[in-house]
Amino acid sequence: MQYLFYLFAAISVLSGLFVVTARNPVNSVIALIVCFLSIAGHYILLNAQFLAMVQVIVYTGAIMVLFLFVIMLLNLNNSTEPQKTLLTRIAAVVAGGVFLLTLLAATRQGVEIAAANPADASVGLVSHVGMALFKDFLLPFEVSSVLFLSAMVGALMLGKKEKVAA
Amino acid sequence: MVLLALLLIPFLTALALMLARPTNTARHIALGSTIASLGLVALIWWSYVPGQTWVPVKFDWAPTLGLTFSLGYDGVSLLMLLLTALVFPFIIAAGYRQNLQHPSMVNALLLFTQSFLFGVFTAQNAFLFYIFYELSLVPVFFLLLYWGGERRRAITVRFFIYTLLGGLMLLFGLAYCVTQTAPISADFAVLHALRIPADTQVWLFWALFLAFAIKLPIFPFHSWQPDTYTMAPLQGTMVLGGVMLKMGLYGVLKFVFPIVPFGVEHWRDTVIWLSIIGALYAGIIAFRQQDLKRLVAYSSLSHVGLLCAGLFAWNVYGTGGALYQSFAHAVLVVSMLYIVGALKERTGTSELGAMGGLKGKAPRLAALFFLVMINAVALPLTQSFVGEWLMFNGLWQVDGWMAFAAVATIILGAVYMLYAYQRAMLGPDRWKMEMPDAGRNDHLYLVPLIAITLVLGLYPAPILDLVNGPVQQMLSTLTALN
Amino acid sequence: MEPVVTAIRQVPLEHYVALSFILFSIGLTGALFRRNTIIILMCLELMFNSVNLLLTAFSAHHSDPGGQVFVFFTMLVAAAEVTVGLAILVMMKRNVDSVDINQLNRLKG
Amino acid sequence: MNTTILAALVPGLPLLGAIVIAALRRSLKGNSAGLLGTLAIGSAFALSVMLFLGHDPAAGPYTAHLFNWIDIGGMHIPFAFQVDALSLTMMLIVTGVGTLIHLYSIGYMHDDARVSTFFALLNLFTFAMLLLVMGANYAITFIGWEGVGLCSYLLIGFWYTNPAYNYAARKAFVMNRIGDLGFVLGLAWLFNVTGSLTFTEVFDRVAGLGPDVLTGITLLLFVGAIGKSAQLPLFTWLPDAMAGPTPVSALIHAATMVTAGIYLIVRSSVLFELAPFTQDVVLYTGLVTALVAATIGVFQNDIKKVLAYSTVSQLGYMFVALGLGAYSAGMFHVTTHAFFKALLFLGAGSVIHALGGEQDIRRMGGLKGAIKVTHLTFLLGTLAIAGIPPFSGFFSKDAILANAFDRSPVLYALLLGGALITTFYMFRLYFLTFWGAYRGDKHPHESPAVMTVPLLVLAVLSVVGGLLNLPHVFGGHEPMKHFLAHAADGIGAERLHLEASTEWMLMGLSTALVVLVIALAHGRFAKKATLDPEADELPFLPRLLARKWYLDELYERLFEKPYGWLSTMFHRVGEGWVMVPLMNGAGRLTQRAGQVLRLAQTGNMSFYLFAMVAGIVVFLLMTLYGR
Amino acid sequence: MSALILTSVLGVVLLYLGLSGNKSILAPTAIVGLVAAGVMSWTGWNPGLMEFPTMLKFDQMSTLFNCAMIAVTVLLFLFGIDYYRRMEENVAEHYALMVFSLTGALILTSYTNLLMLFLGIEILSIPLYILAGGKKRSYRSSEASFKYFLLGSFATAFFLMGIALIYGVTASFDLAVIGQKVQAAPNNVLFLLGAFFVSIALSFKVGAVPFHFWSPDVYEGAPTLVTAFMATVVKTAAFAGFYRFLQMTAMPPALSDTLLVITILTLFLGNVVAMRQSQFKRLMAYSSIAHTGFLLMAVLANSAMSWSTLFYYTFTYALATVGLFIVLTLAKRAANGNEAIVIFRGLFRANPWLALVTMLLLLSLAGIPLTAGFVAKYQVFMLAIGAGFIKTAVFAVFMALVGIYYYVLVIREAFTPAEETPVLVVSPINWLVVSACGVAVVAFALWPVLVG
Repeated sequence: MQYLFYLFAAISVLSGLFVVTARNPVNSVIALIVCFLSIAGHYILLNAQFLAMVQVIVYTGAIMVLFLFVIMLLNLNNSTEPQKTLLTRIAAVVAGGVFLLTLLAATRQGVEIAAANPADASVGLVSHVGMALFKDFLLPFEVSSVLFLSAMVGALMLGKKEKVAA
Repeated sequence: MVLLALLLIPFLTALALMLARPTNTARHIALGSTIASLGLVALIWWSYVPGQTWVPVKFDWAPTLGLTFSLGYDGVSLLMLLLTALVFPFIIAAGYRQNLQHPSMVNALLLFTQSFLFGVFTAQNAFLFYIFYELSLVPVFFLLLYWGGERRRAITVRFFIYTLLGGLMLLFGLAYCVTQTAPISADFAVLHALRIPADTQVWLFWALFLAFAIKLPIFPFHSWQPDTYTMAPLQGTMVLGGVMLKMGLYGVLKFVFPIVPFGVEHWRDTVIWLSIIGALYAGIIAFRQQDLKRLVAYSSLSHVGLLCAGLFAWNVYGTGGALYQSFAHAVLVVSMLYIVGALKERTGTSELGAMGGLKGKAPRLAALFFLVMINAVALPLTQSFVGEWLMFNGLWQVDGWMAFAAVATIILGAVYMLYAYQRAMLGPDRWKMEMPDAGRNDHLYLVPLIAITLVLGLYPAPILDLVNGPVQQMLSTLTALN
Repeated sequence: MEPVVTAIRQVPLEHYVALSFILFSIGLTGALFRRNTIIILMCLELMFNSVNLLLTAFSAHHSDPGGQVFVFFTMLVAAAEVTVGLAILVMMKRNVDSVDINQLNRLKG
Repeated sequence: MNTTILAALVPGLPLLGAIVIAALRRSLKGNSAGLLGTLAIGSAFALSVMLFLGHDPAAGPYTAHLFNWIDIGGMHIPFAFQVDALSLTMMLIVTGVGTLIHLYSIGYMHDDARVSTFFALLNLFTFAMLLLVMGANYAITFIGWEGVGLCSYLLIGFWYTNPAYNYAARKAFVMNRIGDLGFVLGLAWLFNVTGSLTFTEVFDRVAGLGPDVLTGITLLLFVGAIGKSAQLPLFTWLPDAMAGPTPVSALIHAATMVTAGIYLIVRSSVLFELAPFTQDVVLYTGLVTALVAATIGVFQNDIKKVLAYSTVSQLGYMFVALGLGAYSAGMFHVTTHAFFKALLFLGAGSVIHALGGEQDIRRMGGLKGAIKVTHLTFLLGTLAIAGIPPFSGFFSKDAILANAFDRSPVLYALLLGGALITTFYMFRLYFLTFWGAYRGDKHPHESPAVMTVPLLVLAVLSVVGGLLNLPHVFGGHEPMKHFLAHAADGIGAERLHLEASTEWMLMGLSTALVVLVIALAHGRFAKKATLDPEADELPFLPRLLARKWYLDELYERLFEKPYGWLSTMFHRVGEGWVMVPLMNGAGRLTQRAGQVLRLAQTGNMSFYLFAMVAGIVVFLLMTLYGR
Repeated sequence: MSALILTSVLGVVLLYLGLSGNKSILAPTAIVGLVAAGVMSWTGWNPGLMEFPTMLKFDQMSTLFNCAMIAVTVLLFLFGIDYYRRMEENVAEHYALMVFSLTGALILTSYTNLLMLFLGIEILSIPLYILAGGKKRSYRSSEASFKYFLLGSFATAFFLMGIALIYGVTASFDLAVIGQKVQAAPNNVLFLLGAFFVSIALSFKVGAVPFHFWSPDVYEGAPTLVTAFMATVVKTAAFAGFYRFLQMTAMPPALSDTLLVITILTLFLGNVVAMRQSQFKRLMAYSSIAHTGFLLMAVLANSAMSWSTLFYYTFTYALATVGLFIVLTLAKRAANGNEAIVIFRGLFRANPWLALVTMLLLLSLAGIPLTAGFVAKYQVFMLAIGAGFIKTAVFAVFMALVGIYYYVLVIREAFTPAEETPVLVVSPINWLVVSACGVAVVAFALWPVLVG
């Protein structure tokens, strides 16, 4: 089983790298979709079936399509977009690399965390997540409606064309 | 209640002036108000029992901050009140000749300052003191900004910022002291009973003292002073030099000595030497000043250096002398600046080089100038002499060389004062135009001031008695501490 | 269900943490690396996902559903943010006629 | 009348006079101001005489306590007067000579527009001088000390339209102030060690003090005396002080104020007796000053300048006496000097008056016929100062010389040399002024009676003043010495032991030499009137003397110029380059920092992102490994 | 809880009212609703609603903060009556979005669960991203909006990473549980990382250096009303959130050190750069960064008094800021849209009262006695000294001085006569609001007891 993990890990890292390096935005989107799918694979490995589903539906299905849509809308699908200077790009890689190294170094000793609950493979199942969501996390669930509402209103407001070009 | 009234009389008058803005009667009203204040202070003085601290007004304001609204006075406060009350009518009266624009506003600002100064000198709570201390800056700021001379915009801000540097350090020091109290209180009585560790006092000293060092100012914190004094309108300079710098003196007595005695012990020599160096430095500079007002600024700097040195001598002569001298200095600054104004009014300049030979046209003015000047050079039987004499004795008890350097300043004083007098008044009469001699108003103004100078020089007991008790008491508690 | 649990346990937790860090760093680097704002947004999504992965891994480790619920909320918020972000992007494209991040420098100093 | 009130009235009347005259100065016409002033001083003199007559020397000093002046902590300084032999002597001199000079001034200042002011100041001066000599403690003495300085300043610069006079006035004040520095410090020290400034208390308490402390204190007091009594190195103000009206020179710069230093030391004789080192310093300072001033006097052409240098020189003699511990001899010389020097100045004034303001002796001559009374009195004064017996100067100077001989013959020889030079220049002055042919162009006329009467009175005093302290060899009892001995223990401790034959010999020698010198002067100036050219044209040595040993130039180079330069530099460099730039620089630095940091806000979002990441990395490292 | 619900519903109501096309009833409705919410919040009125103690806890602190934020919003809406008069479209959306944002702010003051913190921040921020771009055809507005959004999202990523790590250590999002777990096992490096990331993200929200870059640009680009909202309500909420986070999850000392460094940087940069600003809105942005420094000091002092100090400071700061932004708008209109500091010149001639109030407000920001800003600063100093940050406090003193400098420059402009006295048109409501701010700033100084 763990080989699958490393496979998915490799896929997600490689596709992630491709997202960053691809010249054409469309390619980036495709790579990101691959990456998200591999992450969905991880979810399945972790027995988080509900999340895997949502991942596929929401991310790859909705969000990425939205990205693709906007790229098409704004006509950005050419591969000749201007790039940053080499120095900036090196600096970016160095910054990211140092950041990663620091994090890895900090956790090098291993993360000895005692599991809080006895092992239970069923936590990721829809029913369990649902119970948690509507019992313990009812309030956030309700509150998030405000978030959506405002996002919706905002998107509409911004996206709407002005009535008159006064 | 009397103290509240003392604060409120100028404050409300100022408010009324600001709202009603009478143009013709503004000065009369302001003068009336200051005279009423003077009467009130005289009343307080009359009923004062020497050696007492009297706190008639006290109520909680913001207990969480340690702030109580408590007003009171002891001998030293009373001295300061007295000099504020005494000097302000003259400051207001100086406005009759200055003819600044918008007299109601000028007088309102001056009265606000007076009110805040009364607050400073009666506050029995360190926080309250601080509030009044900073507030007194605000009206002065506007006075300078609107009625100042050349480059007033830059100089005013510089003055404000520099002074506030000290103010904020004081706030910091105050906050530090208050956090050491339990339950939290900023009453002077509580703070004075604090026992702060000696090594803390060593740095806390500067936090508390810096504000006053700048306010006074002593060398090397003086760089704001000459420009500001020169640029400020005459009345503003009078307020700054006559009264406001006394806040520094008073503050040292209220904050520095009792709260950080070990700090004072540690830094005393440094401060005294700085002060004396400043006094010599300013005294030497004053000699070659061309502008009479700037000369007065440097001379004030020199006097104040001596004042601060005497204060830090930390014995009854030095400290008492400094307090006495602060009174003398207030009278001196006001009368001296009035002369500057009178000369400028007549010649249209304050450049010494452009004057000369005025005595021929205005002998009475020259005589008044001279009488004012002998106070400046601390001739015996003037007020200044008593103060300086005591300070020299106080300094001698600390260190003979300090006394030596301090006494040297009076030589410098004689040099620049006489030189200035000579350049302004003496020499051949070369004024073609007619020029009025000192008139009734000038006499009304200067003669009382000179009389105060001479009377208190001959009989200083009323003021010394005020000072003696509190200073001795403070010193004895300090000695007990060591 | 037992094999699943053992399967999960076979991969050490550190590896999940490391993977998540790597993905996060890739996203971060990408955000610094690119000029195209859309790609930068995508990199941000990648960062979110790495966190989601981490949360899920911890959730599985602790056998606590809370983490997964949180991931769910993260996805919701990410969706909302993307919506808003893309709307802003579109508006910006209308005003600026570019999605180049370097073009946005009128406000400065 | 109560002695206290009497004592208070003595300085009180001149003060009152000053105030009244000053207040009424515009309504006082003609001589009324002068008369008022003279009346005030005259009454003070009368009261002094009453005090003198009522004083019992054996009973010790009488203290007239008025009120507490400064009273704080352990410092109790009463405003009190002390009436004893010493102060009475000085009071009599001050008020007596003062009255005469006031009277004289009525005539002298008759035409001046500001005559009222003049008399007010003169009265004020007398008040201050009386405070000086009557004070029962050092503080009151100091009030008078500074007060006379102030009046001196005002009177020197009385004719204020002349810048040179103003400069002279300023110089006098500042030099006095330098001396006062020592005085004040000495007092501070004295107070610190004895806890009092009242004479009687101080003298009771000093016995236990260490010699170093006493030497220090006395040296500081002596510095004060140097300033006021115009000794080296602070004497240059006195000749310049002749800028003032001549009565002022007579009163202040000859008879009274300049002797304040002598008075101070005599008053402090108890202290000085305990500080032998200081006594030596006093002695040698006096000696050098006496000689230097005398040499300068030889080449002066201004009638008043000659007298001024002679004053300096005579003061030097007095200090020599004090340095030798011969306090009464010093005081005796103070007294006689007050008589004959006042006389000489007033005589000079009369000459100047007669010639309408001319002061250069090269433009005088042959006046003995024109102004007879002046001539006669001036001659008497000259004889007195030259030390011809039996004039007063002879006795007082001889007392000093005798004391000097007692110490060392060399000292005696030097002092005698000085006396001879004095004789020489005084007679040069006398002959050039009154003998020979008239070289001026104005018509000389004798002064009015109001001026000549004081001259005559002073002349009489100059002649008979020696009787005040007639030594034993002449059958006298040295009454002044015994009188003064009651004032303080120090004065009584004199120790002159000369054989009568030695005294006779010394007197004979000095008299003979003086007569010789007079003859020399007669030959050189009476007949041919050898006139000195301007100083610049003289050969080196005389030029050096005529130019006052170049002391003025030296002081100017050494102190005045550098001081002005220092003032300018402090202002330009200290303030302009350091203090203000420091303050502005702090502000500007902050602003510069703001300007630089502002650049970070590039507006470029990539940079923002990058900065955020960089910040995160740095802080992350700090958090993980910073502790 | 009822207040929270009411504000959520209020937003929706406003949206519906917007459909009706009647602009004039929007602000009154919003204000009435907010006042009701304020009253509910103050009285704790909660008729039979469910409580979620693991998610939200309305204690004394949150009640005070909530009321304050609602009050400030009311003031802003009063100003909005005049401000939005010229705007034709989307007015309802603006009001609604602000109300939604306020809802997020209310959550931030009272959360007890990291999830609520997350949601609160997002609900607070997302409407602001949109509002910053409220002037749809303005380049600057778009730029501000996008910068805010992108940097905000970036910070959110770190925030999430932090929460994930904390969760990994403690297996819970509940602050109380986290606190217990951490105390049981301190020095866990993952927890340190988690707390660090969350702190960084919150530092971003409050605008601490070096995560402040968004704020000057966004403050300048956003519509003035929105800027005012951001500088006041949003900042208050972010600080309340920050404080709760650090308070309930015992802060590791290493993190405290780092935050202290951030504080010092913030104090320095904010004040020093503000000196060099000529645009008033940017000046306010930098000064807001500077105030962040002071507030961070109070947060870090982490004593029992911290929250009341924070509350007093943020509230009075908000009052002063609101007043100043209104004055700015008025002056700006008189100066044809210019936003430089110079437009204040001649204010005293034009309208003495307004100039006086402006002075009071600026003095309060500067921290001069008898204004609330002074009391606030004093409290912060007391806290910092009490916590042992002596050197930091001394540094803060110097920075406060720099701060005074640039405020005084503005005062000086206001009281310098202009060549051409500007003509200010002040509507009665604006006058009232500005005056209220000025009076409040003094009143709170005179009676500090009122607020803490």
